[in-house]
This record gives sequence, structure tokens and C-alpha cells, in this order.
Amino acid sequence: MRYIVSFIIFFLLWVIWSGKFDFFHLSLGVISCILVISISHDLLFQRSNFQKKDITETVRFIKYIPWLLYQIILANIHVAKLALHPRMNDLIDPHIIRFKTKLRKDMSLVTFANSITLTPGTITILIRDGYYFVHAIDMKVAGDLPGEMEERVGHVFMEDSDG
Amino acid sequence: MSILTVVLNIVVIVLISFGVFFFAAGTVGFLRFPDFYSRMHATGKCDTLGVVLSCAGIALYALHDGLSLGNILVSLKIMFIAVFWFLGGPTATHALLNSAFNSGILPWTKDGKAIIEWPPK
Amino acid sequence: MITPLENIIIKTICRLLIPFIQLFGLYVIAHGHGSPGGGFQGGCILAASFMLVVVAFDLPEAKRRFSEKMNNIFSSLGVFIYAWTGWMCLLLGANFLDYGILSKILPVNPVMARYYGMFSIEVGVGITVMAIMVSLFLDLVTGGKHEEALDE
Amino acid sequence: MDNFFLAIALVLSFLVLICLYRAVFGPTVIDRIISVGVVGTKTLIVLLLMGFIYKRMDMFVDISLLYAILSFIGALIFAKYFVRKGVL
Repeated sequence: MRYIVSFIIFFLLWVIWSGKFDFFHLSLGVISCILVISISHDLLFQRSNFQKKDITETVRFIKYIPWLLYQIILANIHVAKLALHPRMNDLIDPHIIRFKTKLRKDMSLVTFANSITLTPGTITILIRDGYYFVHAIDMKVAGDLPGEMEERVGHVFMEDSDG
Repeated sequence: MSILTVVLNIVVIVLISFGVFFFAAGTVGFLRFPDFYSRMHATGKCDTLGVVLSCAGIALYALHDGLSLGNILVSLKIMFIAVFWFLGGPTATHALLNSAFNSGILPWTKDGKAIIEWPPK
Repeated sequence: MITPLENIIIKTICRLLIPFIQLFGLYVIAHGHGSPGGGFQGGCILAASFMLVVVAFDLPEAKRRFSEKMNNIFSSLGVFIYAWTGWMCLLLGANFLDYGILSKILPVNPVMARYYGMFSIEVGVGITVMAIMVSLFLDLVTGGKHEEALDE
Repeated sequence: MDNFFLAIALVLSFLVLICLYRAVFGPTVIDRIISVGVVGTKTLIVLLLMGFIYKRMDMFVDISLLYAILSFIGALIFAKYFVRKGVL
């Protein structure tokens, strides 16, 4: 099953990149997709079969992206304000903060970490034994962690439903 | 110049200008912040949004002379760059800071306490 | 000996991106005659994707996907393709790498024969460059003794 | 619009010039590596804009996608090398 889905994804991407629709280039595309799948078929999808859960996760992930974009724009305005502020040294108060997380799955840990890196004033430094080490540029933005974002990521990857 | 072209040009100019503004803010922050942990805040975030906004603007402008198949494919390719950078940029930021933290460098702080527990008890 | 980065973020993101990087490398090789790039550049991108496997996972994992034996076979296979495309032209009575003459044995006209000849040269160069780049990288990261590095 | 793109490309080149300050005088090695990454992102956009100026968009898109991939791989390999050395 995962072979077919990855083949479809790769072939669509090949057509977009190539832009040539003669027989020679399309057959090259098929050969390239088969080569890539034979070398690294277990990289894109790790489980061999799909469940109904995966489709729900994809839909929820797509719904999560607009909220993330909004947060990213807020984060950038914050950082730009700090960077252009004349008395910058009084405003920033950097620390590494350490907090425990409820998330367990790989994908949700990674999504949460990258969302933290992209949003206001915080960068993930390390994940170890269920603890996040986060560098925060001032204590006000750190007050929101883990907070709403963790809830949302947990909702996207259905952490709450299976205990 | 039809009215549609004018609107398209204005949207493209606004998007690219905002992208360049964030690039500029990131660069200024990169010069001014006190240590490289904070400098990473400026570059990691502002560059990601700058690339995404500029790529959106450029992808829109790639459609300016008609909706032919080649133009749409070029525009999709540019959006693929944005998606790639959206995944890769935070990871590169994280990798560099992770290696710095693992080599034992602590960030610049005001009160000398580098790592604090959260939420405070 | 290169140590793996015990880092879940880098592992997961590289897992998602490596197939696309490999596909892009193959695309650059296959469209070398029409757009920028070609054999050398595509081979370098393919080699870079294997370097990413080594960086994100570890050396045995990379060896499992692309063993040393396969690497040696590929590095000679590329030269084989390149040289036989050239010699085929020589045997048919033209100069070395003068692809137009290939229309005698391929069922196409000389222009298309030139096209396919150039493509097979690109493929040969790409395969060789990928294999040699991977061996160079493995020699560099293990200090020239990666056979022993595999045993420990 | 070509003049606008040219102006934006010039502004980005000027920003690259500013970033080189950190690459030259950066107190630590990490500063220099970050500076390489920042120059990489700006070069990406400059390449795309050059595609419009020279009217060869299909060609420059490939180059800048390649640049994005290599910049990402470069940052990861630098990170790995310096964590192994343990010195900065």
C-alpha cells in the first residue's frame, strides 16, 4: 500500500518538476520513482499499511497550518520589534527553560518542536526523556508554554484518544 | 495594462516588500543581539517568513503573462521551495543550537541562571 | 568513528526529506540536456542525500541501503556506460563520442540519436560521480578505515 | 516591474554584505556558520529574482531549489561536525 501511495506522490512531483509530457521523459519518471522507492521506501511512510486514523491526521494537520502561520507572523513582528528597538538590551532576558511534555509520538514531538522554533521568541534546543529544553528570549513569551500549542498538536495527532 | 494586472502587481510588490522587511529586521537583529542563541532567534524566524512571503510573491508574479501550463508548473515549483524551507529552516536552526548546547556553551543571561524549571513552582 | 546524532527532530525531518532529495537528483540527471545541471550535478545531489542518511541515522544504516559492494559496482558501471557509448561511435566509423552515427543502430534519425547519446553520457557520469562522492565522504568521516569501523 | 525586482535584488545584496560582518568578526564559530546560512537564504531569493530579470524562470527555479537543499544539508553537517569536536 505504501509503495503505491509514495509512487503516486513521487510521480506527481516528477510531472510538476519536469513539465515535459513526451513518452521518453514520462518513462524516465517512472524509472526514477521506482529507483527512489526501492532505495528508501521505509523513509517516507514507516508503517506499511494505512488506517483511517492517518487520513484524519492529515486533514487535521492541514487545518493546523493556518493557525501556525498566524502565530509565525506574530512571532516575526515580535522579533522585528525587538531587533529594531533602540533599547534592546533592557527588553530581552534570555533563559533556557525546561518543561515536561505530555506528547509521546515521534511526529507530534517533532511538529511541536518545530512549531516552538517558529513561534514567538522561543527555540527548541533539546528533547530528552520527555523534557523540552527551550531557549526563550524573554520571560513574557515563555509564560505561554506549553499551553495552547501543545493542546492543538496533541489534538492533531490524536494523542488524547488512545490514552 | 488591464485592471487585473495592476492588482496583481500591487499584491506582488506588497508581499515581496514585507519579505524583504523581515529579511532586513533579521539581519539587524543578527548584528545587535548579544549572543548566538539570541541571534538565532532573529535569523531562524525572520528568514523563514521572509522566504515564504517572497516565494509567494514571486510565484504569483510567475503567472503574470497568462495561465499557461508552463507558468503554473513554475509557480508550483517555487511554492515547493517555500514548503521545503518551511520544513528545513527550523530544523537547521535547531541542529546548530543543539550542537552548541551539547558542546557545553550556555547562553548569555542577566542573572547568571542559565536553565530554569518551568512552570515555576 | 562518526557518532549518530541522537536527535529525534533531525531524524524525522531527514526521513521525510531524503526521498525528495533523491528524486530531485534523478530529475537533474534526466533533464541535463534541456535545463541546467546534468550528470555531475545530479550525482552530487544523490551523494548528498546519502550523506544526509549518514548524518541523520548512522553508518550501518547507510551501508544497509547502499553497500560497499554496490558502491564499487556503480563506480565502474558509470565509466562502462560512458566508455561504451563513445566506443560504439568509434566502432561505427565516426569519432569518439560523435553520437550522430548512432542512428545506424538505433531506429531514430541523427538528431534524436545525438539526444539519446548525450543522455546516456549524462547517466554514466551521474552514476560514477555519485559512487565516488559517497566513497570520498565515507573515507573522510572514518579516517580511511570504514571496513573496521563497521565491525565495532 | 523589472526595475522593482532589480532594486529588491540590490537591497538583498546589501543585506548580504552586512551579514558578512558577522562572518568575518564573529566571536565564535557558530556565528560564522549562522552567517553562512543567512547568506544562503538571501541568495535563494536573489536567484529567483534574477530569473525574472533574465526571463529564464524555469532554469533559475532549479538552481535555487538546489541551493535550498544544499544549504540545509550544509547546516546539518556543520552542526554534526562541531558537536563531535566539542570545541568552539
